[in-house]
Amino acid sequence: MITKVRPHLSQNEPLLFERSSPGKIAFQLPELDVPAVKAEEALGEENVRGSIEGFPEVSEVEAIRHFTRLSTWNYAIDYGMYPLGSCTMKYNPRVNEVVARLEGLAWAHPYQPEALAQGSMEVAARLEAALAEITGMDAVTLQPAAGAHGELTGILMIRALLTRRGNPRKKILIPDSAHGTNPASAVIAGYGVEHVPSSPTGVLDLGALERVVDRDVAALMVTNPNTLGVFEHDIMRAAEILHSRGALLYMDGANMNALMGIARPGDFGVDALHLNLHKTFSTPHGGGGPGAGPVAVKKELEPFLPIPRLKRLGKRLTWDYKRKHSIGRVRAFYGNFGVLVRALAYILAHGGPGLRKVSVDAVLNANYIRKQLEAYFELPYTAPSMHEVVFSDERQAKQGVRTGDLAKRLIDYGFHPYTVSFPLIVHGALMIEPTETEGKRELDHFIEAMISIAREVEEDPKTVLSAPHGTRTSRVDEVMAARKPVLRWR
Amino acid sequence: MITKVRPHLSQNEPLLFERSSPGKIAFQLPELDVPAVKAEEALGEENVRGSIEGFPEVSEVEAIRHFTRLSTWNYAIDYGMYPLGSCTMKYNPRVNEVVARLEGLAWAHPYQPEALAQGSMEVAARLEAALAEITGMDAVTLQPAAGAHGELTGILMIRALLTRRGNPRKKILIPDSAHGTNPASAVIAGYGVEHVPSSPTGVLDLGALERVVDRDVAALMVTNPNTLGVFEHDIMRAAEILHSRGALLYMDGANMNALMGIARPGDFGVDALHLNLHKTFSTPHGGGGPGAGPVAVKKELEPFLPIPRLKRLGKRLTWDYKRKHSIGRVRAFYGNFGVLVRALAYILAHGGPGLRKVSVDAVLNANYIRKQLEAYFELPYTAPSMHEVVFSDERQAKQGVRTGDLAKRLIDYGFHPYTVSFPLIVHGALMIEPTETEGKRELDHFIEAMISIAREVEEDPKTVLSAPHGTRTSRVDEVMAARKPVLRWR
Amino acid sequence: MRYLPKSDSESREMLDACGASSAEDLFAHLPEEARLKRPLDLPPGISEYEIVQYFRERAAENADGYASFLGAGVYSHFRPVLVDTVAERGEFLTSYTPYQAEIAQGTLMAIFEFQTMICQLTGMEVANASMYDGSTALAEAAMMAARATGKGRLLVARSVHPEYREVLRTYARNQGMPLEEFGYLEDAGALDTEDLERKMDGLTGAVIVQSPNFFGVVDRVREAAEIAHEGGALLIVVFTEAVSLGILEPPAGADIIAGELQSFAISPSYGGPFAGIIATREKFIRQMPGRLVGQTVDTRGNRAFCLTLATREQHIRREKATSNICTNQALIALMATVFMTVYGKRGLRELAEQNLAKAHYLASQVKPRFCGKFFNEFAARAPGKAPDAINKGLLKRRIIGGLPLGRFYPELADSMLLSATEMSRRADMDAVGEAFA
Amino acid sequence: MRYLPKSDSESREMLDACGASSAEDLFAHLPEEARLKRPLDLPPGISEYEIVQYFRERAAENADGYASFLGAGVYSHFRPVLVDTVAERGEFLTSYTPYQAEIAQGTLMAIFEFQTMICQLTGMEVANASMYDGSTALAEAAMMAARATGKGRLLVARSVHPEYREVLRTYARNQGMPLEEFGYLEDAGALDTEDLERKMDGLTGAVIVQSPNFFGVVDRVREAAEIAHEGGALLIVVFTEAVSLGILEPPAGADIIAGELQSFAISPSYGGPFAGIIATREKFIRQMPGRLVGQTVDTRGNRAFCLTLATREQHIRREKATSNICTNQALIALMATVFMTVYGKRGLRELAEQNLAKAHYLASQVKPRFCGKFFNEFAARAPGKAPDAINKGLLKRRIIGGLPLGRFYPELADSMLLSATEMSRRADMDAVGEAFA
Ligand SMILES: Cc1ncc(COP(=O)(O)O)c(C=O)c1O
Ligand SMILES: Cc1ncc(COP(=O)(O)O)c(C=O)c1O
Repeated sequence: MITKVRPHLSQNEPLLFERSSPGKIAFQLPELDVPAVKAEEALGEENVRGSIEGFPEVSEVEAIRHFTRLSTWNYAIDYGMYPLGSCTMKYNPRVNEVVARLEGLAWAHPYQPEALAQGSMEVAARLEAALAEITGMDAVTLQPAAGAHGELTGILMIRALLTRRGNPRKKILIPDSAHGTNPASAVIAGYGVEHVPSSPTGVLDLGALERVVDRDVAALMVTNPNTLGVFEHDIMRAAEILHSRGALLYMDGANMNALMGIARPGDFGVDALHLNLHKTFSTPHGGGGPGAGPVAVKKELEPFLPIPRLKRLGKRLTWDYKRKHSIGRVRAFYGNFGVLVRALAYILAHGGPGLRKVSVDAVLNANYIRKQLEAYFELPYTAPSMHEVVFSDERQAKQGVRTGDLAKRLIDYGFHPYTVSFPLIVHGALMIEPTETEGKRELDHFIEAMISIAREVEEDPKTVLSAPHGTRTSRVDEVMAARKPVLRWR
Repeated sequence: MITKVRPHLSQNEPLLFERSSPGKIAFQLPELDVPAVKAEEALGEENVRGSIEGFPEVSEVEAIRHFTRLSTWNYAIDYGMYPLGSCTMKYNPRVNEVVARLEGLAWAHPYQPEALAQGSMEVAARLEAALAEITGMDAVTLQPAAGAHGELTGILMIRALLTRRGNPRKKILIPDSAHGTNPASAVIAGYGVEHVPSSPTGVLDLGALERVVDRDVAALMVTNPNTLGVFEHDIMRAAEILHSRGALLYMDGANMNALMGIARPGDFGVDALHLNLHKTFSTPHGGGGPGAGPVAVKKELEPFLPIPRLKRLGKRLTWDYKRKHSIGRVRAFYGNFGVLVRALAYILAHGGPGLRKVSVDAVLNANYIRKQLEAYFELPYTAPSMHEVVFSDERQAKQGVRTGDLAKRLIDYGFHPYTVSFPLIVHGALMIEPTETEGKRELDHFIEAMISIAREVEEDPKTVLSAPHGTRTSRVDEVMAARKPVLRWR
Repeated sequence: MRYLPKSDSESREMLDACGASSAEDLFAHLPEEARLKRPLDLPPGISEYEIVQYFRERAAENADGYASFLGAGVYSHFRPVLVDTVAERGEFLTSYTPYQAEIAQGTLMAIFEFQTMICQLTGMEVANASMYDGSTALAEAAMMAARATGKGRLLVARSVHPEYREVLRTYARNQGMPLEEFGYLEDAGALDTEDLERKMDGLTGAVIVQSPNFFGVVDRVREAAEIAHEGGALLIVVFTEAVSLGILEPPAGADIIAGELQSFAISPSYGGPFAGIIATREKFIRQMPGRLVGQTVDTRGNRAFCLTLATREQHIRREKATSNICTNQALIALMATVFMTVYGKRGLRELAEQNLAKAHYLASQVKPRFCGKFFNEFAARAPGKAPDAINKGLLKRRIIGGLPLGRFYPELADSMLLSATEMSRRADMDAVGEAFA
Repeated sequence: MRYLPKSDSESREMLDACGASSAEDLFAHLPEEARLKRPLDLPPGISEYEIVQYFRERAAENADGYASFLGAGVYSHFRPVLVDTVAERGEFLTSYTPYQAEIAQGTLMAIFEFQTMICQLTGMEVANASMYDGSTALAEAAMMAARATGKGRLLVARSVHPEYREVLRTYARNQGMPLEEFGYLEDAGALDTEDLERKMDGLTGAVIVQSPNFFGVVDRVREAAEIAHEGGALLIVVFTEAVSLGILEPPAGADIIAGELQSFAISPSYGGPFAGIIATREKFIRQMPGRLVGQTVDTRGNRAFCLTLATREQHIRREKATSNICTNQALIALMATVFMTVYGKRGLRELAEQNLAKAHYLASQVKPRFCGKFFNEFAARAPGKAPDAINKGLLKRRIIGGLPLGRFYPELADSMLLSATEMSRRADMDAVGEAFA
C-alpha cells in the first residue's frame, strides 16, 4: 500500500524558447551615467555580433513561473529520504545558505588585497584545521572543486613525491569495488590502472595485495568504509605492505560520514585522502554540484600541495606562492570558496561531539535498514555494515525484475531510489545509504515500501517492471536519447 | 482536453503533533552569558507553568520537510493565473521581499529615536505622496492594516467631520453590489446601513440616490469600478447629490488597478477612499495577509486622520501626535510598515508611465477574456468592462451545474478558480479578474479551459459536478466542518 | 516593463480580438471629465538595482547596528532561518486566502496547526487564524465581550499598553461603549484591584488587563478574574510578549485572550506587519471575529481542512458580521507557526528562561521602579538622572536605551521601560548599568 | 543536535531492532588500533545565531562596501534577484545529479535549456552541462583536442589568463603533453601571430587563445584559427567574461570553446563556486567531457529529458572515460540559466553595451597600455606612478583599483588591469582618473 504520496496536479511548462515572444523583457538596467559608445567603433565592425538567434524573450513573471514549475518536477531532500548509496544525501541546513551569501564574503574578489580578505582567509584556515583534525592528517588543501578533482590532486602529489624519490612508478592499484572516478583520475594523473579483486568477504585481499605490489606500483586507492559500506579491516596491514615497498596509500574519503570521531585515516595508515564536502559536510548537491574536494595529506606530502598555500604570518594570513615542489595549480583561485563556507558552518554547528553523533546515527540507520530488509533481499556480503548497506536483486531477478525496476517502483512509493548497479562487484546492486538525517518514521516508511515492492515482485511483477506509474513523466527512453542525441533546442 | 497540468506524486504529511517524539529538537540557543535565574523565585511558584502539553517536538529536517510538503499542496501565483475577481492576484516581484528584509528597515523598532528612524519615515512619506498623486487626494494615512480597516478608518473620519459639523448622522448608503466589508465596517463605525439597489445596468441609480439621500445619510460607500468591473459613469453626479445634502462620498478603492493614470478619485468627487496595497500594489497575499489599507482624503477630512501623522520639519520628519480633531488611533504604531516598503518598491519599479500601463493591460486582459467567453457564458450586465468581467452560470445551471462546480472543475484544468458567487446582485456569479501580469499564452489556456468546461456541462455534467478529480484532496465537506467544528488537534 | 508579460504584437492581437483599435478605445466610455488629462507626476520606473540601492540608503538612515533595550510591545528575538525559508516559498507567499480548499490544503493545515498551538500556549479552547495585530485584537475582543454579555461598558487597566488603549478608545467611542480606566499599584506596578472593584458595576461587559503588563509585571490575573466574574463581566487578558508564555502559567480565569505574536520570529519592522490572535472558550465561538480553519474530510474520506463557521464573517453576514476583518495576517501567522515548531516544547521554555535571566541581570545593574515580579521587561529609574539624559549617553555607545515612560505616564516621567532578551549581550547591559550609575 | 531527527527512545528502539545494546556495539568490529580513543579536538556545536555572528565577523574583516575595478577573470555584475529565488528552492538546491530522470525533469529541462543557450551564445553546436570552472574547462578541452587529433602538443598564448595556464600546465605535465607559449604584440596586446606561426608544428594538437584576452583585448581569433587549422591543430578559444558574448561575434573558427560563466549572476565569492563550460562541434561530441542532457520521450510519448551519452563518462567507462569529472557545477549553471533568461536577447546586448561604455569612459580617464580594441577591461599605466602606489591612494577613498600586472607579466610591471562594468559609478571612475593623473 502506498501511503507516503498521493497524486496531485502539476503544471506543464514549455521550453523557454517556446515561451518567447519578440520584445518581452524581464530586465531593466539603470540609465548609463557615462556617454554611450558605438559598438562598431569601439570593437570594430567585424567583431560586433547580430542578435543572438533563439535567445529567450520573456517577462519576469514568466521567468519565475517557468523555473518554479520546473522545480516541482524534481524530488529533493526537502521532500523526503534520498537513500542514494555513496552520495550521502543528508539534510542541507539553511543557515549555511545565509552565511554563504553575506555580502562581505560573497562579494570578495579573489584578487582583492590580502589585508582586505582576512575574513575569507580565516574561514579557509579554520576549515583546513578542522578537516585535519577530523581526518588525523597534517595538512589540507581546499583547492579541488569536487571529489574526483581531489583524487587527481592527491595522486599528482603522490606522483610528485615518488618522482622526487627518483621514480614516479607506473600504476595505481584500485579495488574492483571502487568508484569510477578513481581509475579515471589515476589516468589523468598519468598512471596506468590495475584493478585488484576484492576478497570473498568484499574487502581488500591482503594476499593478493602482497602479490601485486611491486616497484611499478605508486599507490593503492582504497575507499574506506568501502563501497559495500564495510570497514576495511586490514587497512593498517595494507598500509604496511605498501609503505614497505615504497608505495603510498590513497584513500577515497567519500564515506567519511561513517567515521567522524570514530576512526581517523591519519591514524590507520593513509597518506592522502580527499573529502567530499558535498557529502559528509552537507553542502547542497544542487542537482549535481557544486561540491568541494579538499585533500588532506601527511607531512611527507605537504611540500607538494597545490599553490597557493595558506600561511600564517603572525596575526595575518597570506597566500604562499613560492613552493618549489608544489604540483602547481589544479584550479584558478582558491577553490569553491562558497562551498567551504557552508562546510565550516556545518562543522561549527555540530562541533566535535556532534560530528561523532552524525557518524553513529548514520551507521545506526544503515544497520536498522539492513536488519529489517535482509529477510527480503539478498545480502551478498555479510560483513558488518557501516553507513550503508548493499543488497542484490538476486531473488527478484528470478521473476525478471532487476534492481533498476525496483528503483523505479520505489519512486511510486514516494522515495528517491537507492543507487543502482554500483558497486560493480555486486551483480544487480541496491546500494542504500540513509544518512543520519532520517528519522525513524521516514526509515520505517522506506522499509515498508521495500517490503511491499518485494511482495509485488512475487505477486504482480508487471507493475514493478513498468514503474513508475504515479509520476508526471513515466519511464524515460534513455536508449533513444543516446541513439539520436538531441542536445539542444532548435 | 486538459493540457496545462499532469498528475504527479505529492508527499503526504501528518500534523506536526503526530510527528512529534519526546526530546527531539530543532533549536539551539547560545549559552547564557549571565547567571541563570530560578523561575520559581523570579516569577513566583504559582506563576510558572508546567510543560506545554502537546507542543511540537521535531528536528530541523522534519520541520523543513513538513512545511515544504505542505507548501506543495497549495496553488499560487508562482504556479499560474489566479483570476480571483476583486482580489487582484498579480505577480509579486521578488525584489520587494529583498528590500523589506534589509536589516536597517526590518529591525527598526517603532520607538527608536526619530533621528535614528528617518529612513523608515522617509519611505512612509514618499509612499504617502505617491498614493496622493495616484488618487488625486490631499492627504494619506498609512496606518490601516487592510482594506476593511481602511474602510473603518475612512468612515470614522467622515463621522468625525459630520460630528464637528453638528450631526454625525445615522446611516451609510451601500450599493447592493458592494463587498461585505463595506456594511460591516460601517456598523463598527457606529452607523446603520442602507442598501441601495443598483440600476438595471449594474451601476448607481441616480434616481434612487436622489430619493434616499436625506439628513440621516452620512455617506455613500461606492466601489469604482464597481464589483461588476464597470466604471460608475455617474459618479460625479452622485457626488454632487451627496455633497449638496451635506453627505460625503467614500470610495472602496479595491479596484484601483483599473484606474492608475487613467482617472483619479480625487478628480471625480470622492472625499475619502482606501487602497489595498496587497491588490493594486502587488504586496503578496501570503495565504490571506498581511495587507495594508491606506486611506486618502480630501483636505476637509485631513484634520481627522489618525494619529500620529507624519510631518516634515525642515529636513527632518517627525510624528505629530498633537492633533485635536483626530479620530485617534486605529492600530498600534504606524501600520504594516513592511508591506508599505514593498508597495513603494512596486511604485518605484513602474513609475508613472508604468502604472498607467498596468491599468491599461489589466483592462485589456479582462476585455479579451470577456470577448472570448461571451458566447459560452451569460453576461448579465453588458456595460463595458474595466479590469474584471462578471458572468453568470445561468446557462450552465440549466444542466444543474452551478458556478461553484465550474470553479472546482477549473482546478482540474490547472487554474485557480475565479471568485464565486460575488457580487450578490449576480445570481451564480463567475467573477474573473486576470490582472495585467498574465500573458496571452496563459489567458488563452484559461479561455480554452472555460470553453472546454462549458462543453463538458452539455456533454458530461457529472464530471463537472464531482470535480476536482486531479487534486490530492477531492471536494471537501464544508458542511460537516461547520456542523461539528474541529478547530484544533487534540 | 519587466513585470508585464505581453509583447507589443500580442497586445495588438488582443486588441484586435476586442475590436479595439487602440488601448485608448478601452477607456473611451469613461466620462471625459473624470479622466486624468496628464501623466501621473511620478518619475519613470527604475531598475531592480536602483530599487535596492534606494532602500539601502533609507536603511542606512536608520539605526543600523545598534544594541537596543526597547521593548514596550515590540521585542528583539533571534529569528530562526527556517522562518524565512518557509515564508519565501512562492506556494505560501503568493497564494490567496484559502477559500478553495482543494488547492490550499498547505495553508489550511498550517493554520490548523497554528490554532492548535495557540490553544496549547494560552490554555484556551479555540483560537482564530489571526487578527491584524495585538491592539486591534484587543478592540475586537472588547466588542466580542459586549456581544456575549450584552453589556458594553469596559473597564481597562492603565497598565495595558497605552497604544492598545488608544485603539480601544477609538473603537469603543464609535460603538457607544463607555470606557473607564483603573489604576496600578504605585509600588508593585500591578493592578490596583481595589480601584477595579470600586469601578466595577453591573453594566460592565469586560474587564481588560495585560500580563505581563506594560511595565513588564506579571499581573494579578486571578484576582481580576474573580472581580470581573463576580460582576458578570468577562475578563479579557492581553499579552504583548508571547515568549513569556513559554514559562508563565497561562492566564487562569480569562474568558478571552487577545495577544500579539511579534515575538515569534517577526522582525520589528518599524511596527508591523505583526499578527494578533484571539483565543477563547468554546462557548464564545459564534462571537469570535476572524477566520477559523476546521478539520473535515474530502469525498474520498481523506482528512482535509477548510475555512469554517463563515456565517460569523462579513462576506456572508455583511452588516451582521462579528467583525469587518477580511484580509488578516496569514503569512505572519505561518512564520509564527514555524517559529513555534523550531523552538518546540523544550525550546520555548529555554528561550523564556534565557529572557528571564537576561532581564534579571539587567535589573541587577539598575534600579527597578516597581517591586512586582517581571519577565523580560521592567521599569527603572536613576535618582537624579532623567531618562532622556541616560539614553543620550547610551546612544554615543551605539546603544538604544529604554522607552521613557513620561510620554504615556506623566507620573513616571523619571522612569524608563527596559527590555532584555536572549539577544542582549552582557557587555551592553553593563553599559546600561554604568549609564544608570 | 538539531539536525538529527531521532529522539533517544527512537534510537533505543532501533538499536534493539539491530540487536545492539549500545551505539558502541555498531563499531565493535573495527580494529581497535584504528579507533580514535579521544574526542575530536573541536569545540562543541554552536547555535544558528552564533554561526551567523561568526561569519558576519569574518565578512567584516573583508573589504565590505568598497568600489572595485578588479576583473581579471572575475567580474562584478548586478545579480537579478530571481537568480537566488530560483536557486534557493529546495527542489533545485537539495536534489542530486538527475540520474533518475522521472523525478528530476525540472533539473534536466533546465540543463537542456542551459546547453541550448550556451550554443546560441557561442555559435557552437553542442555544449555540456558544466565543468568546475573556466580553468579546468580549458585543461579538459586541451585533453579533448589531444584525443581528437591524436597529437598532444599545446601552443598557448601568453595572453590567456595566467592562472588558467598554470592549471593547464599541471594537467599537461602529467599527461605528457608538451606545452609551449607564444607571445602578444607589445603595442596592441593582441596575439603575436608570427610567433604562433613560428612555433606551430605538425605535432601540435591545439592552439589555445583567449578573447577578450587577459588584457581585455578582443583578439585575433580568425587568424589564430587559420594558422591552427593549417597545421592540423584544433583551435581552443577561452573566454572569462561571458557578458562579452552579448555584443562580440562568437569566435569564428574555434573548434572548442572553454569558458567561465561567473559573469552570469555568480557572486565573486573569493573565487568560486563558478561554472565552466565546453562547447564544440557535433563531430567532437564523443570526446566531450562532462554530463550531457538529451531530449527523448517517456513511455506515454511525452517529451522528456535524461542524461545521455554516458559511455563517455567515468561511471561507465572508468579509466577509459573522457574525463574524471563527476560532481559538476549544476546549481551555478542553473543560476546562469536564470540570468540568461532574465536578461534575454535584448538585455544581454544592452548589458554588454553598458559595460562597453563604462570601460571606455574609464579608459578615457587613464592611459590604456595597449592599442587593441577592448570590451570591459584593459591594461593601463601612469608614467612615473607604480600600480601599487596608485592602488594605495585609491584604497583611502574606499576604492579597490586594478590588478597590478607585474605579478604575472614582469614586463608589464608598470601597468595594472582595470575592469569597469555596469556597476561602476562615474564618480568612482573619475577618482581612478585622478589617481592616475
Ligand atoms: C565513492 C566515491 N568516490 C568518488 C566520488 C566522486 O566525487 P565527486 O562526485 O565529488 O567528484 C563519489 C561520488 O560521486 C563517490 O561516491
Ligand atoms: C471590493 C473589496 N472591498 C473591500 C475588500 C476588503 O479588503 P481587505 O481584505 O484588505 O480587508 C475587498 C477584498 O477582499 C474587496 O475586494
